[in-house]
Amino acid sequence: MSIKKSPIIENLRKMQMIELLSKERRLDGRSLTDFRPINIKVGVIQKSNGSAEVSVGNTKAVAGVKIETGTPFPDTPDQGLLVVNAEFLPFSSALIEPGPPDEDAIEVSRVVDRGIRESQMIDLKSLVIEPGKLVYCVFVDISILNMDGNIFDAAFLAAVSALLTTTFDKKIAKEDGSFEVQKCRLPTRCIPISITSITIGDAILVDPTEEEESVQDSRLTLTFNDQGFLCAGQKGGSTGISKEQLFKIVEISKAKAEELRSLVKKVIENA
Amino acid sequence: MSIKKSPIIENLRKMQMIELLSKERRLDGRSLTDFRPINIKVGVIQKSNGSAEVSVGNTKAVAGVKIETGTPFPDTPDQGLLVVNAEFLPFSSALIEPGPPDEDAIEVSRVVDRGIRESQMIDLKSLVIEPGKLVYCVFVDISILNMDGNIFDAAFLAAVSALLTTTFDKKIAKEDGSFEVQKCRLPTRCIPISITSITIGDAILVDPTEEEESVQDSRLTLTFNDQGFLCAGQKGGSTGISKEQLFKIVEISKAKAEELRSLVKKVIENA
Amino acid sequence: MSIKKSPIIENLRKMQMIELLSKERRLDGRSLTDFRPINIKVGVIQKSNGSAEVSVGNTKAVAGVKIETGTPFPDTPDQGLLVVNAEFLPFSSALIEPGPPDEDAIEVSRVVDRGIRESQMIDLKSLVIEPGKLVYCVFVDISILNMDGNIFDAAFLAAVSALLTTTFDKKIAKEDGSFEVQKCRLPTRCIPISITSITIGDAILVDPTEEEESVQDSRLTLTFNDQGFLCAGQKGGSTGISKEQLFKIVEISKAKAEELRSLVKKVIENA
Amino acid sequence: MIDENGIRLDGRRWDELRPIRIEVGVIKNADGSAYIEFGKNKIIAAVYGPREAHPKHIALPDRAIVRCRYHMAPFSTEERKPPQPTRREIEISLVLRRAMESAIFLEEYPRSIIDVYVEVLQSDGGSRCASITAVSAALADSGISMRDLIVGCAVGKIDGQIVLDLSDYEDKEGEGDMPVAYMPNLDKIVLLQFDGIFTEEEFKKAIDLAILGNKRVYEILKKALIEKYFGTVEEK
Amino acid sequence: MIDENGIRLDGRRWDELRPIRIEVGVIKNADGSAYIEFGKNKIIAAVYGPREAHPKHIALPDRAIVRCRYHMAPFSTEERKPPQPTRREIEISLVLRRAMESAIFLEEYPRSIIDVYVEVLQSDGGSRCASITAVSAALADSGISMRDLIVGCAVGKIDGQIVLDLSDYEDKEGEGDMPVAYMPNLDKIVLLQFDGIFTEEEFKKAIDLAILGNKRVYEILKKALIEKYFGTVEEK
Amino acid sequence: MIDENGIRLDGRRWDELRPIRIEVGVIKNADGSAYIEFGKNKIIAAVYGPREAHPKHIALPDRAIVRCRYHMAPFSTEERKPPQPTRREIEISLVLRRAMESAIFLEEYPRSIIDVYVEVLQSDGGSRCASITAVSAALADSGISMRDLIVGCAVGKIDGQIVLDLSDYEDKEGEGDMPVAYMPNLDKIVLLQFDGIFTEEEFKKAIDLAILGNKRVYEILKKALIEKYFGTVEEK
Repeated sequence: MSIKKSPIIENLRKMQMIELLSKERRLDGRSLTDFRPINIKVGVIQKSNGSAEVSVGNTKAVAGVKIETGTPFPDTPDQGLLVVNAEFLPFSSALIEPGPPDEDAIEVSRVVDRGIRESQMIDLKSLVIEPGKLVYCVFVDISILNMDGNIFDAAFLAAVSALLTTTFDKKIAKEDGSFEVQKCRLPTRCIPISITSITIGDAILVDPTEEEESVQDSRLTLTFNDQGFLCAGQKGGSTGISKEQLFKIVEISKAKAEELRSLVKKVIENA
Repeated sequence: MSIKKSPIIENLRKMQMIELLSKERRLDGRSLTDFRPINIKVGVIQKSNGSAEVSVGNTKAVAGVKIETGTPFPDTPDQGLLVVNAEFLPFSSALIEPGPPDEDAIEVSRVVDRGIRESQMIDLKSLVIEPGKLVYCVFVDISILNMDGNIFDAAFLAAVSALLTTTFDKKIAKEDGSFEVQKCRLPTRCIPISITSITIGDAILVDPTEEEESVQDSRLTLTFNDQGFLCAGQKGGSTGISKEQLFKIVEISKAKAEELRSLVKKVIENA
Repeated sequence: MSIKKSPIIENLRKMQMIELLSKERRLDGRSLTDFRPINIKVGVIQKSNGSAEVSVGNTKAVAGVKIETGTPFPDTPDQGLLVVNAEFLPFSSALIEPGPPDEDAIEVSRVVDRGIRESQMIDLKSLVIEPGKLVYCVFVDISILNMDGNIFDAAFLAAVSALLTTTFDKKIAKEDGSFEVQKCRLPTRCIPISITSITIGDAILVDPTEEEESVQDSRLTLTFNDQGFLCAGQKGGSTGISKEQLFKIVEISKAKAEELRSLVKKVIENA
Repeated sequence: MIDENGIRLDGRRWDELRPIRIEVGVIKNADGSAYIEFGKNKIIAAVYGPREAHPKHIALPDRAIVRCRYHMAPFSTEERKPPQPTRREIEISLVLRRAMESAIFLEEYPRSIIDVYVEVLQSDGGSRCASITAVSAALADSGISMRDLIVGCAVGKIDGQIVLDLSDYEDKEGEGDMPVAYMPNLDKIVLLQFDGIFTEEEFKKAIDLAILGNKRVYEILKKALIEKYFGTVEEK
Repeated sequence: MIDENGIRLDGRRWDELRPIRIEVGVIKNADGSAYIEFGKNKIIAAVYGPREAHPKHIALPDRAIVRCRYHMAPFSTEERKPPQPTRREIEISLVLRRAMESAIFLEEYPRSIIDVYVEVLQSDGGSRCASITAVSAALADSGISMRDLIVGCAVGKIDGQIVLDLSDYEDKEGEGDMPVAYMPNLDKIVLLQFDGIFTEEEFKKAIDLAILGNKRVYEILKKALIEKYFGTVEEK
Repeated sequence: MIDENGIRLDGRRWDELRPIRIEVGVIKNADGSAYIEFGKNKIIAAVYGPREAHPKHIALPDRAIVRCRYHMAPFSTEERKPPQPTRREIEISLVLRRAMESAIFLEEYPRSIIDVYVEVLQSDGGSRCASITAVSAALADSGISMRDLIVGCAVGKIDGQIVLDLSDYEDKEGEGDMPVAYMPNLDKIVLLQFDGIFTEEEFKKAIDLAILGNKRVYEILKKALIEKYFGTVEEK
């Protein structure tokens, strides 16, 4: 996904954008801290245990959850497994080539994984059938359908919405030692939300478009749990960031996370 | 295996061939429905459980069968396994590069696999040692040694001839619960035969050479069982085919399959 | 690692070198049978079971041994496993690209493996926990840090020195059937030594530099056990060698192996 | 699988299609795209190109090259499918590409490449037929010149009877499956595969039925394209 | 993990670094290299370039491309690590590369490539931070123009307290880990990742502490570079 | 493995070769090819080239590049061998290539490439030696200029005795194996590998015996080439 940009055009566009930003305006008319319209549909893939299609502006992702049984890791015999995998579908952008996930797709997988894992959204300890031998494995597969910036938050919203609506056939041990299969909801504890912002000069822009990302200085993805605590973070971009700007982003993102969590809650309640 | 052909030469050759075809003649003097000389030698690889070397004109293939034990698929616990794998050896043509099988080799593997599987040639249910746990796995590996068109039928003949002469050490359960090892023939039920034809304009050519394939419109590989029923089929070529031409090919191929089956039978009886 | 050499410069350098060789001198002032300074440090990687860093002139290698449990091969149920793996780190030379080991790195792995295995340095039969089921697996991983010719001997010295200082937690069966874990030395029987020489015209040069290797005719790596018997050998280079020159190299190498073995012994005793 | 009244498990008669829904232009970044629901199949096809071939040496002087990737999402199947392409996916990519090559005027785009990507979000019986229909819609959406549209629909044999458009269950438990893709105006078959046991008569009957079914799919495809490009004032 | 006297398991106070040793110029063939011991971490970083980009089409007309491989030796971890790169190693390669790109004057080397290779011979907590410090020393050793040096050092949360520079055990058993890399003269953060649970206050405290720690690492790095290039007459 | 009369398990004496059969020109499409049966080994070698190097940047201005792939068919061994190349196959490809490079007049074919492919259809002891003999026949068949033909034949140590040309069983159960390839007219060894335990005397004896064996293989190879190119009027 390396892009050869003409340095002249790139600079011109950046100058124009910075001029707009000095007036706190963006090319698409949003305020600096506005998200683009967010659309969440759950239950779109009936063959999965849980699924969601999410669009954030023109960026579109679909996530599907599959729950299968497997062997736990030797060092966590009493925990189920969580596997997050993101693929940038080759039709999502003219710049994506088919093939195994590149470093950018791997970064998305790992950032989403950490956000879900560290917020302790899923109670992995409840996903054990036989300690050390057989546990449930929660596969979260995210396909990016169309790219227009801020892949992280679209992928994260899709993953979280899919998990919140996941059900599966759980083996329940009966008194006589046999098993009963019961349809259960995946046990979740909170709704983690990730918020991605970029900096261009002094300005902080929430939910950047691809065009904005192309002239970004720094990018920052922060994940918050229900209490508004930070549970994961990842800096991107090839320019340093000052402490002051960083703290400002934390403040803005914390507020945005509240907004998005309400939105997700409403969708889930109406599902 | 993408070939850069000069469009002018290609068209000239095609025009010449079509002129000949209008007189029902081919470049090598055959009639349209003649096969090239077929040669089948069985038992060529002593270390395998069954083997055959087949030439169809200058196209040459060798197949070797190995029978090993393995675990059945969860959804067919009472069946042995069949694995068909074709490799285009890099010396088989100036255009083949070493490396894992490309789409053309994979197509050959899968078409041969379907022909054998759907004709129910092998009684997979008889290849179970312990249901759900241990079964025999029949590996059919086909190496294409030299390419001159109609890879499909050479590969198929080699695979079928190898299977028809396959023997293996079978574990037979004895009354006292122990096992006895007995040399057995692989249980087969029929001799499936595949027939490949191409169309060039209105003409139908059976057993095409590489030169003929290079100007083909459609290609069709049809597999027949002993009763003359169709059990697998695959269209190739990047031109559409009419229903009438298709039905004509079925008629011709059915008759050719009878011919080739007699030939295979004779070879096996004399083996 | 294919190098495009200018044929003119290469020939000039070779002529200069041959002139020097005719006076039994080398570019760095050594006699033909001298090794460059050898430096061996053991115990450099505390997290491994055994380790050594070796430099031979500017060629530098580090080896680490890990002992884990695994399943024995079906045909040697009563033996532990030995796995040798060499990687040419991408910073070891301007010509190395990151990626899986190429043919040259695989050759080093396999030559070191054969030298250790055939000298019977490690008593693999003593590394069985439960015959046919559970054995110790000795992983010897060698990383080449810097390349200046004679990778083979640097890698071999590192591997052997690491193995000679390897300790591991061994399960000892107690009378009551339970297991006790005891810290043990890896049981070794001898100190195999490999000696690499090249020929340039009639001259034989022990421990070649990269510059010398670049104009070599033949290369020969010979491994000797404690009794001075040959236990493995590998010819390199793209020129044939005469019987007489070969026998001469055996003679020289046998003496050099004694020298290097004394050196290794001293290092191990002082470790 | 067919009851005494000739009704199949999902309530269809022998010559009925499952419900089909086609939406054109679903992927903003692509030059052309379409989404199809065909039974429980949910498939997106999208086209990039004609664009400059890269690497250059793969280009042909007199026509376009078509590349095709058919891929199934890990969550599209009953059991999770590992993301890397299987041999089945590679073969389907190949037969889809050939079908397209028979419809596109390749010689109008020398030295260029047309990339077609198919993603199966949910799979059901007949996914390659649904895919080629979606691809054809995506190609039309992209404005690439074609001899004809392509539509696809399978036939099969269950309980000894030739029926139209097998569901997943009918495919698995039945006696034969035959995916067919078809150019309706040129009356040509551009994709044909089958396995199972068919007599010569059954084969002919199957082909006839497939063509019938494909003509119906064609009407649905046409309607979707017209809706996209000319709107449907009256019906809305 | 912190006793009543505020002492951690390895004897350090909350704001103490583990011992650090940096040696510059350890790989003869490389254009620049450095070795760092940071706690039990033992890491080599080496630089080749700026050199001609190969294959040529990856070159950029106005600046250098940086490639980075972070790799762990199979013997560097408790359990043997298979040699092929994991997703974790690929991600760390990416964040290290971005940190470098923020420091190097890339536009001084148009059309060229800078290859940076990091090999972890022994791993401990904070290996990506130790790596970026080694990389920065290797880049300085190679003479490539930089805006500033980069240093790295993690902070974390154990027993509810923000502490400097987690060891392996503290990382695994603690409540949060936050690797930070920093350009001390430009006062900018160039690498930041974290996981765990931090309140906004804790986050700010952590960043402040990371900057403090990084300033100390910077002193050690400067000393190592001065020793290499100017010797240290008085101290020896 | 040797009885009191000095007879080996397969009836041979210590200095006897297994039966050898060589056929030249077996692969129609190749520029040169040969088939060898050497004991139970059944091996085909074929040559394409000299041809234009592709990709071009791998070409050398002053000589040809040789590429070699040694590969074993999945059915060639006792247990089925998975089709992808093993480390053993990669190493043998390398040593075969070096042997060829010592015989071919590479400088006669600047900027070009010579591809040599070896396929083992059935393997037995000494397959790399049989392979190099087949390769040499294939190169001769292709008309590529060579300094000398190459022949190969192994020696080994069983029951403490140096013997010629180990069978599979002797190789596995014996005390040492030494494949040797040789240019008979130039009297040079071009491939040498060994493992096992050899005293210096045994080593020398082994080399002498290998040369003796190779001279006999050479006679058989010469005869096969003469038969192919000049026929054998008298003997037939």
